[in-house]
Amino acid sequence: MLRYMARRLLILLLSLFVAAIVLFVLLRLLPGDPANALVGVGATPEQIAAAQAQIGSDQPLAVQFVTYLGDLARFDLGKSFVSRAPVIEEISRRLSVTLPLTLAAFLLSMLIAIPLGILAAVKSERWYGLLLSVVSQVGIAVPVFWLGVLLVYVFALNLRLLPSGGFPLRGYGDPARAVTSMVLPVLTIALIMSASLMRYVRAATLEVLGSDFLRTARALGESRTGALMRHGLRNAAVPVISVLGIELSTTFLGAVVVEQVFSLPGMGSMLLLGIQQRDYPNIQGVLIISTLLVLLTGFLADLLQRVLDPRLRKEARR
Amino acid sequence: MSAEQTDNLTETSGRRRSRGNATYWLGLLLVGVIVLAGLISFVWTPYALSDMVGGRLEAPSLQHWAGTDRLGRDLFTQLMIGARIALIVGCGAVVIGAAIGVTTGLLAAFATRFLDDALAAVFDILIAFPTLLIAMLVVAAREEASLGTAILALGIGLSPIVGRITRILTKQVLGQDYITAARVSGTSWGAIVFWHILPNIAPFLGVNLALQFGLAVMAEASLSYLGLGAPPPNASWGRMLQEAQGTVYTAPWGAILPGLALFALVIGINLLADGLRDRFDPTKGAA
Amino acid sequence: MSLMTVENVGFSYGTGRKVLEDISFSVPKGANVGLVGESGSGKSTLLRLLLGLDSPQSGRILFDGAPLQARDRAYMRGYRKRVQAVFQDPYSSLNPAHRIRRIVTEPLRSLKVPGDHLAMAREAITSVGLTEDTLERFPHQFSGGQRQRIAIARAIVARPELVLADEAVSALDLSTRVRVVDLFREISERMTMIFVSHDMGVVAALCDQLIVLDRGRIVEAGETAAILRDPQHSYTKSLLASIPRMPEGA
Amino acid sequence: MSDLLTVRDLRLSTPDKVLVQDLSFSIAAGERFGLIGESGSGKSLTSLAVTGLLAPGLRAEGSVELAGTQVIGAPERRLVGLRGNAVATVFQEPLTALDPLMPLGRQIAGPVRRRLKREGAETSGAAVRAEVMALLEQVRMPDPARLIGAYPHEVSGGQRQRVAIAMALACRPRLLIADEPTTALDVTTQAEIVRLITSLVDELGIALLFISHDLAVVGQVAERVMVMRHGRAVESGPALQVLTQPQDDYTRNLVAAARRFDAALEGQG
Repeated sequence: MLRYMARRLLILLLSLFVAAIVLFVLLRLLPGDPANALVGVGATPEQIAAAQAQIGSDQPLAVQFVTYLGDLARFDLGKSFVSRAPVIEEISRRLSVTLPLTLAAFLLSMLIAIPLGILAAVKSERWYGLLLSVVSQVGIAVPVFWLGVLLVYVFALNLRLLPSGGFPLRGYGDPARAVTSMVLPVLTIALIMSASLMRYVRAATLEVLGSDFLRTARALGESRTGALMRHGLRNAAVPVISVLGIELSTTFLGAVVVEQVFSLPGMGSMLLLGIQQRDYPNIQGVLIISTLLVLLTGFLADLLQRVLDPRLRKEARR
Repeated sequence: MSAEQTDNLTETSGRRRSRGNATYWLGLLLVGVIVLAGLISFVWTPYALSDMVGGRLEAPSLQHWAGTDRLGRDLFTQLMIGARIALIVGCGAVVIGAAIGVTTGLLAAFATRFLDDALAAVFDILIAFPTLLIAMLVVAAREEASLGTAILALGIGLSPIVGRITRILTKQVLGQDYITAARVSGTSWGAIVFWHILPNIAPFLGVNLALQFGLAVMAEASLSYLGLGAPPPNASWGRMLQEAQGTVYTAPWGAILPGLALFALVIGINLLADGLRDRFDPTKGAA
Repeated sequence: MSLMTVENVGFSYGTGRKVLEDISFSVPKGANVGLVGESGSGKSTLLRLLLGLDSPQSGRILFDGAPLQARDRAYMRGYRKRVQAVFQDPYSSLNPAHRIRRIVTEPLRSLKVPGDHLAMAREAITSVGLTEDTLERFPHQFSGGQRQRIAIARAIVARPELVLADEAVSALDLSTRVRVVDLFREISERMTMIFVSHDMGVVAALCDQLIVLDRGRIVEAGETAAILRDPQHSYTKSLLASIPRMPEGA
Repeated sequence: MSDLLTVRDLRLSTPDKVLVQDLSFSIAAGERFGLIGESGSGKSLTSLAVTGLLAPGLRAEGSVELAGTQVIGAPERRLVGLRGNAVATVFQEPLTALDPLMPLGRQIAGPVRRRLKREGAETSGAAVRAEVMALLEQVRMPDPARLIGAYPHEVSGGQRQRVAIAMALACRPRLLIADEPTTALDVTTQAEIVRLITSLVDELGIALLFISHDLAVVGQVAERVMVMRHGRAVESGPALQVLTQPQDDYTRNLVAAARRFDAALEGQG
């Protein structure tokens, strides 16, 4: 297991390295010199030259590449073209919005989807089991921003229970407002996410319910529920975990839309702003950190699956 | 040879099959209505797209079936054009996504173990990046937003999903005895791909591509919502929603209707795909 | 005159345990050889080597006096014309998307055999006991035994000299199995055959010669009748003793 | 009626198709009964109907009386009480019939604990463990101490089937159903498992319902047999009589086919 973890971590670092190279190449392939974006339209050649010297884009590509990797290794993501603030500071400020948002939505969606998904599978022949699977089918077709706007319309504008958007300037220094402003965004993401998660939980549970080993347990006197608890959950968990990992990643990276609906200053809006302002260091920083999080999530999901499933452990040994 | 008859025992009861058929027809109806609206928009719309033909934020009425926006433009016209754009972007993105995805997926399935592992890992990592995010980056890389950029961006965004499913399906077919039998019959790999693999993965791939179409339409709306989609004079449900968001309290229909249209198209496609999957399922005896 | 000769062949997947070790035997022209072994004996791997789907890591395989060149396309085309195969699973060995006509004529097309392919397919399909209208239907319309007959028609349509069969009757019900074994028996009178199976009874009913494999090695080989009468190796003895027999009449 | 199991006019059907009909047979306590049939004969469905484990889409009619309880139409709660107590089943494929994620010892411990509770005996960890070890000895498992911690994929097919038998015996049932228990195994392993099952049911006085497509194997195990085809019984009677002097055409055909391979083995092919 330890050897596997070490190998997996090595692959993770390697993937991150490859991702960094790909990003470097992509950003250099973009049309125009980033210095142009820095100084804006109508700048004099001298201003452009100064800007080039400032960000190092006058250097040969090889030199730029080495500097870039060296900076990355020291976790230096450079400075924003627009605000001139270090990218890493901006990211950590915005992570403090997006990370709690994503994690809260993720936990909430598990709380909703896992019990309901199992129920939908166990009672798939009853009307409420059917209804649950219809609801989840409907749920995955709901556009995230639409749900967000509808929730705002109902809870913020009509019932006036919660703020319609924004995040306190003082951040968590104003805890009550910070938390209330998170409620609707979390709900929006969690509802959409639980719809698709429920489908996977239902499918995995149905698969286990049809399995030979569950039939064996029942044939030897275990009740249906007892057999499901004793053998089913663990077996259903294995495929669901990899889905959970992907859901967590896509939710984190897809938070951009919800952040936009609720004007939250998160990672997604930082990326969107970066794209609009051609702020390359910010784009690059967001992508590197996101990739790292995606890879880490995948790593954790793999590890968890291996803990649950001895067959995977055997494959790793080979 | 009556003793050789085999009973294929499926647990599907008649009731379940008819339920599957009902959802299939519902899906067909929803998609059909939107496709029709999109097609009609080429020859007729109630008003011109950007003409200010009514008062501001008018509620739905006989003159303006879906009301008007804050500049007094007809929303039903925008919805119809929006359907057209959604369908064009969805189809274009699926074609591009399939072209890239099927090629790389087949490549991975046939490659040496090392290349296959590497490509599989790339698919797995890229799948964790939502289609929307990949599309955003492609838009960022192109200098200006246009319909073509949006299609290209979403197509690239879809390709890892298609690649992954193609690889898995191909590997399943490659494990079948009829592939070995074809090799023993002297059939070349090219002919095996064309005659044995593609016909057998096509039904499943087709169903999957239908689902990807829904995903692409959804991502296009998100892209437009974020202001990175096809620019005016193209109408897009995503941008309509974004524009109506500020006035949702006074004129909720402006935000509700485009979202509803998008929802109907996506769920229609999903139902249709489910129905098709049931029809193609070889265990149910249909070929 | 030996048609197929295997000399000291060894094989293993990846870096794992040896699947086959030091396998040597020869198949005379016109012979009907049974390769018997339980799961893990390496019999299926050996068959893949004989079909040129994999290459042995040590030793060599001679076909008609010349080495089998699995990587030489031109050579393999000639080889495939002369060597065909029938596989185990009647459900997965026929492409479900094709008509039987297409399936049976595939070797003719792929190997560019001259002549009227449809006429040859008709002849092959009737010679396995099916009617000509079979050709216009799809695999899912047939039972397991009928499908296996179709697979046999495909194997013999190009008139090969050697047919290899991999557990070709194991998936069939008893009453069907008897009839398909009879069909194989009939075919073996026209060409050389290597029949791989775990079922000693089937091989005994079908093959004149017998090779017994255990864990990647040949433990016994010779005339079928002689081995059945007087098995030498302890594995063959226990194998024969384990086979359940019908009770004798009271 | 002293019969442990009585099946009368059993009919199993889906909405589109009748799978089993007009089926009647009975098994006395301690008797070894064989059910012979090729694929699609409905023999496995019959065994599932006896334990009330049919898939939800299947409709069962007629009467199945097991240890004095009517199975057909019985509520699930009563069936749970019956399974394990009156009847236990060993299935065909031991790899999928065991939970892949649970060590073998714990899988056997499940039914052991249920039975101890039922009998009002002590259910401490030590008592259960001792019983598990005793069962593994009983099914002649080599090196039981090691196998307790092993997972199904880590042991051979024959050993997996021994574990499945141990689990069934752990229930101390009055009827053991063995549904093609040796079909997935090699011949040499098959012979061992067949011997094991016959000697154990005799030793413990358990009735056996042995289901197989293999006439010779059934002949070794059963005292009485029934032959099924397309969901109907075509012939039944003492095993020796049916297998040596079959009356029905279909059975005659089957017996002749089996005898042909036997004869080939004797060098008379």
